[in-house]
Parts: sequence; structure tokens; C-alpha cells
Amino acid sequence: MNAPVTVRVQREDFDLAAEVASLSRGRGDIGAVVTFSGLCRDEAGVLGALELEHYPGMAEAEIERICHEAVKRFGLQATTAIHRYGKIMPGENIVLVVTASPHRQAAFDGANFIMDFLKTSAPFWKKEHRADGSTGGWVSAKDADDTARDRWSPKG
Amino acid sequence: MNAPVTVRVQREDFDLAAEVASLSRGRGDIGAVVTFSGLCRDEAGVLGALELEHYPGMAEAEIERICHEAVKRFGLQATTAIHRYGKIMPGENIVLVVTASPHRQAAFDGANFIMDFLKTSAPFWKKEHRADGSTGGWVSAKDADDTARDRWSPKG
Amino acid sequence: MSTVSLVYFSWVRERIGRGEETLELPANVVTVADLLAHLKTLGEQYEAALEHQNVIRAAINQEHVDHGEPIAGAREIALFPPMTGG
Amino acid sequence: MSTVSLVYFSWVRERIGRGEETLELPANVVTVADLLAHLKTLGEQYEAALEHQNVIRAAINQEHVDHGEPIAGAREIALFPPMTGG
Repeated sequence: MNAPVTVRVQREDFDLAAEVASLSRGRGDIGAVVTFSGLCRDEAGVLGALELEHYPGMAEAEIERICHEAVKRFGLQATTAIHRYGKIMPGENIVLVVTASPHRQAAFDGANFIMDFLKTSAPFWKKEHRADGSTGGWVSAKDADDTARDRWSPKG
Repeated sequence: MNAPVTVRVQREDFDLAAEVASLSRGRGDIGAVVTFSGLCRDEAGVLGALELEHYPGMAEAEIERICHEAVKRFGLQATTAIHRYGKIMPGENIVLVVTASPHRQAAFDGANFIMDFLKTSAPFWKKEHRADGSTGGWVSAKDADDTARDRWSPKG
Repeated sequence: MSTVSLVYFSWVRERIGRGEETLELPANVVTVADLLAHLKTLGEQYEAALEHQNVIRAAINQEHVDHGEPIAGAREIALFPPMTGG
Repeated sequence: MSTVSLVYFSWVRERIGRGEETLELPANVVTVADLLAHLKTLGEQYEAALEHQNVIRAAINQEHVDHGEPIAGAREIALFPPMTGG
């Protein structure tokens, strides 16, 4: 597989349309492009901001491993994953995954797979800052995310 | 459910970023946005263009029915579906589906569901024009699309 | 006799040779299946379009219906092949 | 004795009170589990950070490893809580 894999870990926001365009430009063989954008929710006004810590170097390496695995497993034609770090306000983007494939199901499955593994394997941690100025503490990992990841294993 | 459903059937191309922005602007409750773009493949250079015929009125109505069903079934916060008609060149967009939800799986499932039903229920028909100028004829419906749709039924 | 608007799409339209028409239907045409059988008596082009009757899809007033559906009260009946959008 | 670079993240970092340090490890520290046990002898802040040892994740040279993994040859060992990105 020689499908292009683009991974970036950055403080600044990303441009959805530009990422999709750069992945599909000049190609006539792509039939389906799926994008996933993860956004910071305001939790009904309680949340003031999220602070995202990451492990520089390993964050990029781990997301690349996940993307290459998805390319191989679903026959993707291209994939892009961008994860932000630093302070992120409600309504802002946190993460973007883009997948391209000849037919639609592989693009859906590939993006879904990348998100499930990114959630549980990519070294990022979220700390909450409440709208009232207090610290909400570190977000706890959810069992549901492990369950979502494990559905991709052969033994369910 | 009072989730906004936006459906358009149009000749002109759509702007992915603008559609995502208009669906999520000013909202702090959205955690996940999934987009699906379906593109015209060049079939290794054989295809010159697709011509999309549709049933005006029913095309919009049917896609709206599918979107409302998806909103109800997956608890979507908003959904947009745009389907083009007329002559479409390889590499160009044919269809766009955007779904928003608090958590990622509902957004993935909602977009996947809408595409499966749109393929089999929305009144559109594709005619192929070959790159050599000859007519490739009408595209045949695929059993695989019926199978994909039927997986959403209670009895599998 | 009742008057109904018929619309055709894709290769059904091409084989019949028109996209729409208004027809008077005899009283014994009760269901979509009856309509298909009646149309096939109207000429070769209808026979060619509706030859494989089981693949023909129908909509009444812009909603999908089965061939067993009564057509009474229909303003517009559409006939077309399986859809290939998306 | 061997020298190893340690990096900490999230509440492991906060509780230990630093993000990185270089330590000399005794020869009987063979696995990640041995390392965690050793660190807990270094002071209250390490005890607090590593109290629930089974939830601590480790990476050697930026790849995830289990607690049973030997640390011989590690340039950089990272300790952190379960990840919450995405």
C-alpha cells in the first residue's frame, strides 16, 4: 500500500475543506471521502475550556501507526489525521480524521477505526477548566472507549 | 426531536466547509461531526462523465424522510444532505451528507444509515458517458446496496 | 374511467419515449400491477419498457409503493427502474 | 546501575511534581513493574502518583508496553494515566 498518510499534531485550528482538497486533488480514483471532526462541548455552559496535554513525538508516531493499520485493513486510498493540543474553547475543533476509498463502507469504517484507536492509544490527556474559573480536573478514561476499540479485534 | 434537517437537490457543486459551518455555528453542544462526500470516479480513464437524472420533488421528499428517520434513530443534533443532478465529471462531488451528535458513534452511524437508504430509496439514476464519446448506458442497481440497507432492519 | 398523470424516469422513460403523459384508465385498473398490465397493451414501446415487470419501481404522489397498492385517488404515478443515486 | 530518562504526563506529572528527570536505576530493576516499585520508594509524591499501579500506562522509546516489559536498553521511559484524547 502506498496510500499517503498525513499526520499533524498542532496548536492551531485546521481547515476541513483544505485537508479534504489536498487529499483528493487531482485524483479520479476516489469514490468516497469521510471526515470526522471532534469538537469541544460546553457541557451545558459548565465547561470554560479544555487543556490538551500530549507526548510530543510519540503522539505523532502513535497516530501514524493507527493510520497505517487502517490503510492496510480497509484498503484506504489516503488518510489524514490532525490532533490539536493546548487550550481549546467550547465549539472549537479538537481532532480531524479524513479517509478516502473507492467505495463508501471502507471510508466509514476506516475513520471509525482510527478514532476508536486514537481515543485509547494516542498519548493525549484532557484537563477541564470550568466556566466559573475553577479547575474541573483531568478527564477520566471511559470504559466505553475501550469497548469501542475492542470491537475491531478478531475475538470481538 | 427538533434537530435541523437541511436537504437540497441541485445542479451546482457544494461547499463542504460552508455546510459544516452552517450546521454547527454558534452551538456548544455538538461533540462530533461526520461528513460523507461521494465522488464521481473515472473508472481508470474509461468514464467521461456521469449524467444524473432525478425525480424533482420526490427526490427532496425522500431524502428528507431518510434524514428525519436518522435523526430519530441515532439522536442526531443536525443533519444536512445535498445531492447533485445533471452532468458530473470524474473527480467532482455527487452527494454530501453531514451529521452532528454529542458523541462520535451516532454521527458515524447516522451518516452511514442515510447513505445506505439514499442509495436505494432516493429517486436518482446514473447514466454513463464514456471518455471515447460513446454511451455506457444506465448504471445497474447493485445487490450489495440492498444488503447494506437491510443491515439496519431489526431482523438483519 | 379515471384520469391519472404518469411520469417515467431513466430507461423506462427512454423506452416509452416520453417523460410524462396523462391517461384515462379503465375501471378495472385497480392496483399498480393492473396499471403495468394495462400499459403493456398500449404498444411495443410500453412492452419493452415494462417487460421485466418485477424490477419496475412505482411511486404514488411521490412515495414508494408496492405493485399491490391501489391507485385510487392518485394524482401522480411514477414508474422507474431501481435507483442508482448516491 | 543504568541511567534512564523518565517523562511523566497528566496527573502522574502533577503528582510527582516534574515532567522529566534522569535517574540511576539499581541492577535489580528489570521490568516496568520493577521500575514502578522502585519509584514508589523515592518519596511521598511518587507514592501518590503511582498508588493505583495497575492504571499507570508505560511507553518505552515512545511505544506502548506492558508492565512486564524489560527496560534494558530504554532511552526514554514514559509513565502516564489512561489517555483521553480524540
